[in-house]
Amino acid sequence: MEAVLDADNISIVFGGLRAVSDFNFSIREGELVGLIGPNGAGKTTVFNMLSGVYSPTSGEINFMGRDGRETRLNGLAPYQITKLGIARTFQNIRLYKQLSVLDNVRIAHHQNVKYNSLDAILRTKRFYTEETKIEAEARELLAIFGIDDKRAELASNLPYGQQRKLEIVRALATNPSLLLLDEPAAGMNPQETNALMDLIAFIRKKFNLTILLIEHDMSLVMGICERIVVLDYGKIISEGVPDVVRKDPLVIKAYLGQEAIESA
Amino acid sequence: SKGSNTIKVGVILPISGQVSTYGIQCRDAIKLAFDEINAAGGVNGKKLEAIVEDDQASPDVTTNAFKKLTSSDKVVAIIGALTSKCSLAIADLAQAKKVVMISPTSTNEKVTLAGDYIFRVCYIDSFQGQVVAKFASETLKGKKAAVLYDVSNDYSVGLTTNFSDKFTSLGGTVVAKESYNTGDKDFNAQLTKIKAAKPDVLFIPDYYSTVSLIMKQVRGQGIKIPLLGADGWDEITNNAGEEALNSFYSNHYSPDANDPDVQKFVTSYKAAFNGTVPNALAALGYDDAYVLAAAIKAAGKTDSAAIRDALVKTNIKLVTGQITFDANRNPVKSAVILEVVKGADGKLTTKYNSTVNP
Amino acid sequence: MSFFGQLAQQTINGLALGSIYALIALGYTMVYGIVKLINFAHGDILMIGAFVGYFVLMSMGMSWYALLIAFAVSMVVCAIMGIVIERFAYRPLRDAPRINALITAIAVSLILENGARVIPFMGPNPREYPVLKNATFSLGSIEISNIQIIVIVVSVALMIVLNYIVNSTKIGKAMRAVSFDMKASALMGINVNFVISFTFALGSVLAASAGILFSSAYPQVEPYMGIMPGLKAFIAAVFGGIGSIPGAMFGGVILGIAETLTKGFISSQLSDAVVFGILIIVLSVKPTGLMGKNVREKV
Amino acid sequence: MTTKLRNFIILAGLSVIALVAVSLLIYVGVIDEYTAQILTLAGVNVIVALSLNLITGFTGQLALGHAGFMAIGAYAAAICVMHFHLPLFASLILGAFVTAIFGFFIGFPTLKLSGDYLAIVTLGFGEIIRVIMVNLKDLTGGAAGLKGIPSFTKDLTLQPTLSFTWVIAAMILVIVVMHNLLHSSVGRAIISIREDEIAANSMGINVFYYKMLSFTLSAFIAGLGGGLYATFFGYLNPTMFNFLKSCDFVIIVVLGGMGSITGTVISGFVLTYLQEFLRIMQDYRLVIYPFILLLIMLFRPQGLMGSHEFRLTSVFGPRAKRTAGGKEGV
Amino acid sequence: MLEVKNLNVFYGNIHALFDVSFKVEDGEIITLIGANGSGKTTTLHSISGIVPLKSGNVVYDDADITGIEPHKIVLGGLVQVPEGRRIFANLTVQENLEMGAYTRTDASEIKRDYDVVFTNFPRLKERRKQQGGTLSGGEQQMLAIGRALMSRPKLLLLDEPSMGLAPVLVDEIFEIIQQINKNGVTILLVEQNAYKALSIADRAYILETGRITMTGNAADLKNNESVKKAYLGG
Ligand SMILES: Nc1ncnc2c1ncn2[C@@H]1O[C@H](COP(=O)(O)OP(=O)(O)OP(=O)(O)O)[C@@H](O)[C@H]1O
Ligand SMILES: Nc1ncnc2c1ncn2[C@@H]1O[C@H](COP(=O)(O)OP(=O)(O)OP(=O)(O)O)[C@@H](O)[C@H]1O
Ligand SMILES: [Mg+2]
Ligand SMILES: [Mg+2]
Repeated sequence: MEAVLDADNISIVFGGLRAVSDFNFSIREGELVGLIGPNGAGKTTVFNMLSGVYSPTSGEINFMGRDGRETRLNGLAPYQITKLGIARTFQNIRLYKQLSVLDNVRIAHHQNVKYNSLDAILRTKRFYTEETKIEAEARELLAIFGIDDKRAELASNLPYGQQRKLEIVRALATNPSLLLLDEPAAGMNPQETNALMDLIAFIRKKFNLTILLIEHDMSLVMGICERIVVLDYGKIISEGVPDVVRKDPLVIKAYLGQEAIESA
Repeated sequence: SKGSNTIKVGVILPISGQVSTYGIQCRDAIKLAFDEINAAGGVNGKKLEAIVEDDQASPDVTTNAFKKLTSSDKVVAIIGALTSKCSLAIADLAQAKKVVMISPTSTNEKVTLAGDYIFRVCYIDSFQGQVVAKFASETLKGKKAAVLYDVSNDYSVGLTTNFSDKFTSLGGTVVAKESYNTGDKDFNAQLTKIKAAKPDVLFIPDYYSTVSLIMKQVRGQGIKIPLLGADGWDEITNNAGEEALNSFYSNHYSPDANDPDVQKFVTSYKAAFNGTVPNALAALGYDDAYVLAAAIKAAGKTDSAAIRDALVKTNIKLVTGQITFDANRNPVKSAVILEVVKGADGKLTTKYNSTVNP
Repeated sequence: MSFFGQLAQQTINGLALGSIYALIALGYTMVYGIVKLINFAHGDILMIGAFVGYFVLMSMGMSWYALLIAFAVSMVVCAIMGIVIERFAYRPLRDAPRINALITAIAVSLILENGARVIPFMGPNPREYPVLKNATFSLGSIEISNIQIIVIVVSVALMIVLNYIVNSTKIGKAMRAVSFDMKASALMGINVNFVISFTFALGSVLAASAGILFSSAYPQVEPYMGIMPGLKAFIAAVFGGIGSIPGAMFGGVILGIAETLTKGFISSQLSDAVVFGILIIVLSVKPTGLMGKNVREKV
Repeated sequence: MTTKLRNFIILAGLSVIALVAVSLLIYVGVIDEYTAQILTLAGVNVIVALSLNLITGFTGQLALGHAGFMAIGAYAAAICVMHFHLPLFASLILGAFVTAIFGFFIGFPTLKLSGDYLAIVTLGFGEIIRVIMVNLKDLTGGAAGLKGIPSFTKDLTLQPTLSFTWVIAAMILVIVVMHNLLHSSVGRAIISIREDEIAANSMGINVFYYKMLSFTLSAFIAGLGGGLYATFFGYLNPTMFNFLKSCDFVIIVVLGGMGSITGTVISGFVLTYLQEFLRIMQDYRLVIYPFILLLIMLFRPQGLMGSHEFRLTSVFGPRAKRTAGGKEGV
Repeated sequence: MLEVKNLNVFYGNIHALFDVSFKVEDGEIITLIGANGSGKTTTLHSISGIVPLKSGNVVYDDADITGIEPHKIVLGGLVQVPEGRRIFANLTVQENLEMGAYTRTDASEIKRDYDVVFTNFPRLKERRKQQGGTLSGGEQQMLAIGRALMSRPKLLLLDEPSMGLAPVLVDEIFEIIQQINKNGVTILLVEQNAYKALSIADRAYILETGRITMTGNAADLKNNESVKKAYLGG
C-alpha cells in the first residue's frame, strides 16, 4: 500500500531551539498511528507543520489526496492543506466560542459548498438546496457524537469534554482523508475516554479515515493505535506496534515511567 | 407670514467649532444692528427678528441649517455663512430656491457666482491679495517675495494665488511658496527653505492664531524681513509678542479711524458687550444687517425678488466704507493697510498705514 | 546656504521635531503595551499638562525655578487625571471587547478637548506660552536652539528610565504580567488595579512633561493642540513597533526627520502622505513595526 | 416554504411602506424639507456605517478611516458627473467601483497586519486621502471644494422627495445584499475569521481572500454612500471627511452593536438626529455628545443590539433562534 | 485551616454551586473530584475571590475572607495554580517565577526558592530565558506549579495539574505534590485523574452538578463501587 503522507527529514527551528529535527515519517491509507512523547517533545509542532500552521525549516512533506494525486505541502497555507484532505483538532481548544455549535460545524463545511456569493445574495434555489444539505450533514455528524441536541448552544457553553468532541466534529466536517487529533481525551475522565475510543474507531470506519493522534492517555493509545511513534527532544526515539514500544527501555525512561508499566 | 408683526431673517454662523470666536462676534454685531433698527421703528412698521443657526463651520451642517431656516422657519433672507466653504455649500441652494443670501465675510470669489440672489459685504480674496501685493511692491519696494500658506484652507490658498499673480505682474518674483496643513505646529522645515531663498517680504495669509506661532519661528530662525498678512490677522496684536513687529496687513476697517460711523459702532458695541473692541468680522456683520434692512425698506415688501432688486441699487455709507455692488454682487470698497507697532503702554497695537482703493 | 548645509539644518530640525514625537510616543506605547488600549486621550492629557504649566508659569513668572515647579505640578495633576480617567472610563470596560475601550478613549478625548474649550478660564482662544529666553547655538551655518536641545535630552533620558522601569523593576514586570493575564496576576498576589492605575499615572506623567516641552518649543496653548502631535506620535509608536519603548523613540525620530526632509526637499504639501507611505511600506515588510517583537502565536 | 414566503412578504411590504409612504409624505409636505433632509442624511450615514460594520463588526478588522473611502466615492461620483458628464446612476456605481479598487489596493498590503496596526494604517490612509483631495486641485477643486454637483433632479419641489427615495432605496438594497451574503456560507466564513483566524484557516477558509472580499465590498458600499452624499449635498470639501467623521461611523456601529445590521440602522438614525438636535446646545454639544457616548459604552457596552438582529418577522410570529449564518431558525 | 460554608455561585442565571461546604485541615491533602462542569474550578475560584459569591462564607486561618480581593488573599498564603496553567506568555520563565514571589521581599530566601523549583523541574532551568508562551503544555504546567511555590504558600489549590502531561510526568507531579505536602503545605487538589488523586489524598469530596454528594476517607472512596463506576473507569 502507498503512503498517504510522507514527511521526509523535516526540521523546524524557533530562534535557537530545534523543536523538531530530522523527523522521518509516513503513514499508510487507513492506518491509525499514535504519536507520543514527553511534554515539549515536539508533537504538536509536527502537527503544526503537517497542517501548514508553521512551515518546516528544512525537509519535505508530501501528501496523497483521495484522488490519488500527490502534492508537496511545504509552503502551502493551512486552508490549502485542508482542501487537500488533512484536518486537525487543536490541543488548546480553538472553537468559535461565541458561535452556535451548529455554526461551528457549518463553517467547516465551507470549502465543499457549491454555491457562490451571487447565489447567496439572490437567494437562488441552489442556495436553499445546498444550505439544507449542509445542515443535514452537520447534524448527522453532531448526532454521531451525541451533541446534536446542543446545536443551538454557544460553543463556549459546552462542558470541556463536549468541546473536545465538537473539535473533532468540526474537523470531520471538512471532509478529510487524514485526520490529526491532538490530545482528544485531555480533560476527560476514564469513562468518557473509553467512549471516545469507540467513537474514533467508528468514524475511522465510517468515513474511511487515516488517523494520526497525539495522546498522553496510555489506555487510549495502547488500546486503539496500530503503530506508535515516540518523539523525544524533537527526535524519534522509538517506533513500532504498541507492545514493542511499551517495552522499549528508552521509551520507559523518557516517557512512560516505571509505574505506568506496572499499572498497565 | 402675513399679518405677523416681525420679519424673520435667518443667520447662519459658526457659533461653535474651530472658528466660533468669529461667529459669535459677528452674530452679536448683527443682533446689535437689528436692535438699533427695531428701536428706531423697525422696517416697514415691522420688527426684524434674527433666527440664528450654528453651522459649526461645517458645510453639511450648514446645509441642514439652511433647510431648517427656509422650510420650517420660513425666513425672508439669509445672512451667512461666515466661512467660504459653508457659503459655497448653500449658495446654489439659495439661488435655486430664490432666497436672498448676503454673506458678511466669505471672501472666496465663487460664492456670489452662484446667481443673482447671492451677495456679500466684504471684498473678495483677489482684491485683498492684490492690495497686499501692491503694498509689498510699491510701498515696501520688495522685489522678491515668499509665501507660507495653509494648503487645506481655501482662504489661504485663494489669497496666495492672487498675491502671487499680482506681485509678479508688478515686476517682482515669488521666490518661495511653501505650504502646511491646518493644525501643523512646526514650520521650521519650510522656513529653512524660505530663508535660503532670501526674500524681501514674507506673506502669511492665515488666521492670527497660526500666524502668531509662525512669526515666532520666523524670527527664531533669524529672518528679519517684513511680514505681510490679510484680514485673518485681525486681533494679532492680542496674540503675539515682539516678533510681530515689522509686519503689515490689510483689513476691512480700523477701529481707531475717526470716521463717525466707525466711532458710533465701536462705542455701542463696547457698551453692549463688556467693552470688547469689535473686530472686522463684527463690523462686516453689522454692515450686512444694515444693508439687508435698507433693501427691505426700499423694496417695501419681503418678496425675495423685490429685495434682490433693491439690493442691487444699494449705495450707503457704513462702518466698512461706502457700499455699492458690482455686476457680480461684490461690494466696491476700499481696504486699509495696518501696521503692527508698539503702543505707548508697551503693548502691541495697530497703526493705520494707508488706504487702497479698488 | 549650500545643499549640504540645508540638509544638515533640516536634519537638525527633524531631530528636534522627532524628539517631541518620540516623547509623546513613549507614553502611548507604554499604555498600549500594558493595557492594549490605544489611549486616544493621550494627546489631550498633553494639552492639560501644557495648560497647567501655563497657569503655573503665568502666576510665578518665567524662571528656571518656576519651570521646575510647572513640571512638577503638571505631572501631579496629569497623573491624578490619568488615574481618574482609568478608574471611571476604562476600568468598567475591562472585560468588554477592545473596540469599546477604544470608543471610550475617543469619547474621553473629545470630552477633554471640548471641555477645555467650554471652560471659561481655558476657552478656545490660543494663548502665547511663556518661554525661556531663546538662545541659539550655531555650528557654522547650522543652528540649534536651547529648547531643541532640552527636548532631545529629556526624551532620551525618559526613554532610558522608562525602559528600565518596565523591563527591570518589579512593578514593571508586574505590568507585563497584568498585560497578559489579569486573573492569573491576581492569583499571584499582584494588585491588578494598582498596577493599571500606576501605568496610567506613568503615561500621564510622560504626557505632562511632553506637554510643557511641546509648548515651549511651539509656544502656544489651545484646547486642540494635542490632536495632531498625538496622532503623529501614535504613528511613530506603531512605526517603531508599538509596545516597544526603544521603538517609540526610534520611530519618533525617524518620523520627524522623514517629515522634515520631505518638506524641505520634496514637497511640503505631500509630507504627510509620504510619511504614511513609509509607514505602510515598513509595516508590510515588518508587520510588527521596526522594533516590535515578532512572536509567532504558539498553536 | 410558507414561513419563507410570509417573511418575504412582511419584509418587502414594510420596505415598500417605508420608502413609498414616507416619500409621499415628503412630497405632499406633511414631512417638511428639513426633516426630510435629516432622514436622508441618516440614510447615507447608515449606508457608510453598514459598510464599516461589515469589515469591523463581522470580519473583526478594526478600520478607522472610512471617511476616506466615503470621500473617494463622493469625489469620484461627482467628477464623473461634472467632468465626464456621465448619467448620475452610472456615476454613483462608478464611484463605488473606484472606491472598491482603492480598497483592494489598500487592503492588499495591510490586511495581513493584525488588529491595531490595521486601525492605524486605515486611519493614516483616511488622512492621506484628504491631503490628496486638497492637492488634486484641477479635479477636486482643492481646499475650496467642488460646488454645484448635480442633484437627483433639477426640479426644486421634487428634490427632497427624490433625494430621500434614492438614498433610502439604496440603503434597503445594501441591507438586503449584506444580510443575504452574511447569512450564507460566505458570511459564515467571514464571521469565523472574526472568531479565530487560525482555526478558520485550518477549517479550509482562505482567510486573506475573505478579508479582502469583505474589505473591498466594504469600500464599495462606503463609496456608494459617498456618491449619494455628494449628489445629495451638492457640495464637497476635503474637510468634510476628517478623522472625526470616521469616528462618527465607528460610533454608529458600536452603538448599534458590532455585527448587527439592524442595530446599525437604528443607531444610524438615532445618532444623526441626536447630532442635529444637539446643535442648539452650541459648544456644549461638543461635550455632551461624547459624554452620552461614554455613558452608553459604560452601561451598554455591547451596543443596542449586541450581535443580535431585530427581526420584524419575529414580531409577527414565532421567534427564530439566533445563529451566525444560514437560514434563519435552527 | 480552610472552611467553606454553603457556597452558592451564579453565572448570570446559571446556578453553578449549591450550598457547597467542606473543610481542609492543616497538613492534609484533600481532593475534590467530579465530572466535567461539575463546578470544581468554580469552587476554587470562589475561594480565591475571583468569582463573587451569591451567599456563603470562606474561612481561612480563622479569618473570614469572603469578598476579599484576590491579591490580598494571596498575602495570607492561600495560593492557586489555575486550570489551564495561565502562564504569563510574554514573560520569560525566570520572570514568571519572579511574579510568583511578587508578595515577598526576602531576596535571599527567594533566591533559595528558585533553586528548589529548578531542582524539582530541571526542564525549567534549561528554559530559564525562554518566553513562557512558547513552552510546551507540560513545561507550562511545571512552570505554573513552580510559580505558585515561589510565594511560599501555606495552602495550595491545584486545579487539574496532571492535565495534558506525559505519564512519566504525571507520576512526577503527584510525587512533587506529596513532597510539597510533606514540607508543610496543605493541599486542595482538583483532579480528573481520580485514581491518582485518591491515591495520594487523605480525604476526598465528590462534586456532582454543583453539589457535594459524597465525602470520606480517600482510601475508602477508592474502593467504593459507585465511585469506581463513575470516576475510575470500571
Ligand atoms: N512558536 C514557538 N516559538 C518558540 N518555541 C516553540 C514554539 N512552538 C513550540 N515551541 C517549542 O517547541 C517545543 C515543542 O513544543 P510542542 O508544543 O510541539 O510540544 P508537545 O510535544 O506537543 O508537548 P505537549 O505534550 O506538552 O503538548 C517546546 O519546547 C516549545 O517550547
Ligand atoms: N464564566 C462562566 N460563564 C457561564 N457559565 C460558566 C462560566 N464558568 C463556568 N460555567 C459553568 O459552570 C459550571 C461549572 O463549571 P466549572 O468550570 O467549575 O466546572 P469544572 O468542574 O471545573 O469542570 P472541568 O472538569 O471541565 O474543568 C459549568 O456548567 C460551566 O459551564
Ligand atoms: Mg502538544
Ligand atoms: Mg475545571
